[in-house]
Amino acid sequence: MHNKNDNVRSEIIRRSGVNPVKCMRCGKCTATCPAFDTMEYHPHQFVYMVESGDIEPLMNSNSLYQCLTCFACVDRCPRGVEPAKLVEAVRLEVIRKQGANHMKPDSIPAMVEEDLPQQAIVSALRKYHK
Amino acid sequence: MSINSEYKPKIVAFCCNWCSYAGADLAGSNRLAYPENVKIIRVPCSCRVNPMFILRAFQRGADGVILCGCHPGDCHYTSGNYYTRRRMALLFSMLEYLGIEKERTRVEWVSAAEGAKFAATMNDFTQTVAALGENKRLEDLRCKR
Amino acid sequence: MKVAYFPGCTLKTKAKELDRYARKCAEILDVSLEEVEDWQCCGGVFTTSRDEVATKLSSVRALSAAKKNNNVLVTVCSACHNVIKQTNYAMQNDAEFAQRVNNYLGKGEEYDGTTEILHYLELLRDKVGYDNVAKKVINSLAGKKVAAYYGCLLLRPNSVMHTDDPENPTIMEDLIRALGAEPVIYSERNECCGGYITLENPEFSALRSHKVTESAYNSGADLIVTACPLCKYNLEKNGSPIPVVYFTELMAEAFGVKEDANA
Amino acid sequence: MQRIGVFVCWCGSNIAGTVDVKAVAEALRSEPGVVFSTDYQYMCSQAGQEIIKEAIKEHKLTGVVVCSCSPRMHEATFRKTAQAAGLNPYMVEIANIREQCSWIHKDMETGTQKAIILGRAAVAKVNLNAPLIPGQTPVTKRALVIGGGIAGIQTALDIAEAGFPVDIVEKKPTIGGKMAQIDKTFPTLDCAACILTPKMVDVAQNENIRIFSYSEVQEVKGFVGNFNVKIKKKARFVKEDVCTGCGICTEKCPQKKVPNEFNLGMDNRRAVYIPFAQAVPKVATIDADYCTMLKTGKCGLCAKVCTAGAIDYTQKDEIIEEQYGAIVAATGFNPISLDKFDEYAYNQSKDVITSLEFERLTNAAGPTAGKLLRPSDGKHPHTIVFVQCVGSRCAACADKGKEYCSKICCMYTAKHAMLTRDKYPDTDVYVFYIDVRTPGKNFDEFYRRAVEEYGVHYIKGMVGKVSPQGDKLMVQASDLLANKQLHIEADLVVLAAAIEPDKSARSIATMLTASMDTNDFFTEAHPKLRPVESPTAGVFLSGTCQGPKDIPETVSQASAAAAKVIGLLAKDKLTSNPCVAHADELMCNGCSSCANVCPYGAISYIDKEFRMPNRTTAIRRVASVNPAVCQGCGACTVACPSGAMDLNGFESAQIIAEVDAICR
Repeated sequence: MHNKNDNVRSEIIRRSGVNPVKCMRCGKCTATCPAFDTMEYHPHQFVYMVESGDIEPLMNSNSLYQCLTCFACVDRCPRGVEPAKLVEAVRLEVIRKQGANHMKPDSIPAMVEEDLPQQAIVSALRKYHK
Repeated sequence: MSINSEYKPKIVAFCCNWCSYAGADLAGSNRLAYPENVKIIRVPCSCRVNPMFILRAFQRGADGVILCGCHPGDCHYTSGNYYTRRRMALLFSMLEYLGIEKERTRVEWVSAAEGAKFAATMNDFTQTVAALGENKRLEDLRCKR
Repeated sequence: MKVAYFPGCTLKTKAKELDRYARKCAEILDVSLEEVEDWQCCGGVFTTSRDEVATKLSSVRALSAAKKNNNVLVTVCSACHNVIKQTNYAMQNDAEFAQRVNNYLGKGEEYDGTTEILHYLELLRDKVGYDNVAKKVINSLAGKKVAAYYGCLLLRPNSVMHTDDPENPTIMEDLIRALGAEPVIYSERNECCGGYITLENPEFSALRSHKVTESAYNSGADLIVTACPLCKYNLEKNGSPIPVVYFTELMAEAFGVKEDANA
Repeated sequence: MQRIGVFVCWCGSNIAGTVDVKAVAEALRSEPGVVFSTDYQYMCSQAGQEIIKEAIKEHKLTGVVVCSCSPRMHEATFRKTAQAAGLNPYMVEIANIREQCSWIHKDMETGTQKAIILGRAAVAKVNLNAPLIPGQTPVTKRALVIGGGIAGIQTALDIAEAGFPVDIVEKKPTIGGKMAQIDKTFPTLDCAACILTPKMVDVAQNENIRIFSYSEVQEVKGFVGNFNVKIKKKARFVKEDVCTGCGICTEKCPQKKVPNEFNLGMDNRRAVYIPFAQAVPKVATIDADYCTMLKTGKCGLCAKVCTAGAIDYTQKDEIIEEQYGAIVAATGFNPISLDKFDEYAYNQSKDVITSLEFERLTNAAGPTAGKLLRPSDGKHPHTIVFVQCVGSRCAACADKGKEYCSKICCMYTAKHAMLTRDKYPDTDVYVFYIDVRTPGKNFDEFYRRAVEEYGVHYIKGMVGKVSPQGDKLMVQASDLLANKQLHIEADLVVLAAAIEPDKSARSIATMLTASMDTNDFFTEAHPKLRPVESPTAGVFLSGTCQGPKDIPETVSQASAAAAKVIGLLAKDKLTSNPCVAHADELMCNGCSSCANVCPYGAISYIDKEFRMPNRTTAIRRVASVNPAVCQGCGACTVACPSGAMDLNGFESAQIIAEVDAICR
């Protein structure tokens, strides 16, 4: 599979440490994902699309920001594929581009309620912002 | 023998009876050519090969020695090739210490079904050894006729 | 017993009870929690990417600082624990990453990955012992049905965390039992509450939290205990039918050091 | 000095096409020891062999070199030829000038030169050959079968049928194994008990078969043809030869709360029990862990009600020692523990069961008398979810599951799903699969019938989590073809747990010096060509102890193992390969290096008296190779630090002579 995404693909694989070829397409990640309903592309699709180099649609999808990093897919995958790490690696590919941050610090005050723990803000920024 | 374009290194190949020797037979029946300077010695198992045999070959003017056995886990005698792997790791590092280029020695796993691999391995090994030239360091000139 | 202690930022503001009672109970159990000097925020979540180095430095510094205190670092917030433990694992298992981190730290400050990182619950289970916890109980919580809520961060990824069986954990239930109360097992106890997604998709996190509180409530629990401020926030905000408290609060109550007034 | 004859074969034009055979014969004539050299069109033909025979006689040859095809082809032929002419067959060496020379080289000059060198090496070797005589050992004409499941039963029956005595050692109180627990068999759906129990009766009635039930193999010594085995017969506190199997004791025993392992703990049995009605031997056994009499000395009710007087509370474990010529391992399998897969809530809900438990729930002799009822509340389940590959094909979790495919689950799950729909058409049945693997006669047709005729919902996807909620089980799963996450409210969840070798297999393998793979399955002598033999001579493999198998495969392999055993026992003497290791006792210092690397345990140590200077003697420990056990790999020859070990037929001096000849 040689296409223009080959560089992005190998960068994502390197950064995540995930080998998508290990996937046996059982779908347990998708069966286990608590964020399934809010996602356009589901964990097994992430794995398959990275494997086949079809990464552009993933980069343009809001699914990148729906992953809860709960690691349920990582723990339950029978092949040790770790889909959550792939989601993160693709997301970094997007937000590392200049101005592509998913969440801007300025927009946060509007979202924050009085008793929201700092933890939520810090985590969200860590995940969505470079 | 001098190094010229016709230079043909002497290569001794030890092959285990069950996998690699059969692999060499398969290479033969499929007419897969490899250089004539490779001469095969049949042993029951790669673990029969005493490091002494390899030293002897170098002493007598061999330019390269290759040892072929069954793939790890497939040994006819269960574990012989594991012994081989460990023994040869030690021997080869000693040879390197003595100044014998490590490319002159090799262990390869060739199954009875891998005729093509056998031929390819021998071609590659011969080329590699040929590029190094004659083995002078270990050759015992008193043995020369 | 002296151990280094990493409270984390949320515990200094919104989750003061988690911190305060952790310290009080530790005192009762003869554990001296030595707060790491100049600790910095752990970052809230661990970035799984191997090339993210700067964001993990604060965790490495905290781990390094534990050397003064028996090489044991104790955390009580699930999120801090997860981040620091995963960072420690990366330092132990990813030589390239460790090298890059140590390049930042400068000479003489290199960290070798040898600190033992324990969650407060692990400290109780493995170092103090639940028998000794039970001995300090003054107000037995007998009759109380308590649902332990683990969420994700305390248990997963199990290959790194090794806290407990991630699908059928008992570490909090055993504590609840030691305090005299009755643990309630329910299926959502190790599922996500929605976490930080509450910031941008509150409806979704409400959905997740509902599932958790409903599952606990339907299993007959009077109370939910957790170790994570964000879990507590999500569950409470989304209308838990039963109270949600930190496990340290429950301990404090059993040890007779809980203050009545709302802190 | 040897008198060597060289015979160069043309192999028609196969060799003669690129090798100047006459030049080879001529060149080799001047090699040391060679007294005769010739060539012929087809050495392996009748006429060619005659040439060799005549030359041996005429020239009083002591050694023969045939330059021909691979020794793997005709070494045996030429050895026989030599033997017919009165020469020791091991005085023949082959120079492979076809596969290694004429077939791979195109140039006559090159081919001829190489053929001469190969011939030279063979001549150099023969110069050092010594006559070898194969050893002979007697064969004890009795076989031992370890394990009394369908594999062990079939092997024992076949061996007994051929007229040889067989002993079966079974650790449980009855033979029958897993098949006795199964309800129906795929793909024919005949009842397992109906086809198994007659075989069990055959075993009991066969005069050539002895059953040691409730017994374990404790020690194995010896080698092929001559194994000496100690069997521990555990005390069952019932005299086997007196008990009539009437079962009164099992009804009267007051200890009623013992989990019934035959029904996988889904109901209880008494402390004295007969596992099931068709048990063989049909003899009661007292479970010492639960019997009040054995624990406290108070009760004794079973002895009172036993009219035969079979109860004996003082019975002790008994050790039986017996000789065997061959041993068959038939130790079978078990489903893996599901403790580490609690996302499926196996430990949290009684209504999450394994497939083997499902078999018992649908078996007429099971805890529900064959009615499919939920273990929790005894209600009929209306929605059943089957999950395949639970712990199989699990690469990420060596501590949890197994990396291999368990092979039988796809078919038994199809069977369960089909039978459920057949008997209870009001039940919705879902099967979650990764792949449906049905290679086998009538297997795929069977699976398709489950889908097309019985309306089983097969869903490509996996279950992520099972959540018990009230009396329901919430199943969260994926449907990959629809790209959906499913939430099914189920009444019963059935897990197709991976299968693993029985835990006893490892210790048995150690006793037998038979090798195992990383999954604790026994390894075959050759995965393709010797699938029922272990690499250890005289040890054979039957059934799932070698790898996952269904019943027909198990039975075929069991019969194949029996055929191998019969072939062995039919011999009066065993002729062993004479190319075995031997130790030079004068050089051996008894260091054990050789014994440590020997994969067969062929080397032992003896104390030997040596003459020393000044008419004194000394006793030294020296290595001794059992030629019946040694397989001739040569690992010991290299391990020996003093060079005392050598290998017949491949002596160090011979190999060095070959090296020298090649490098000359």
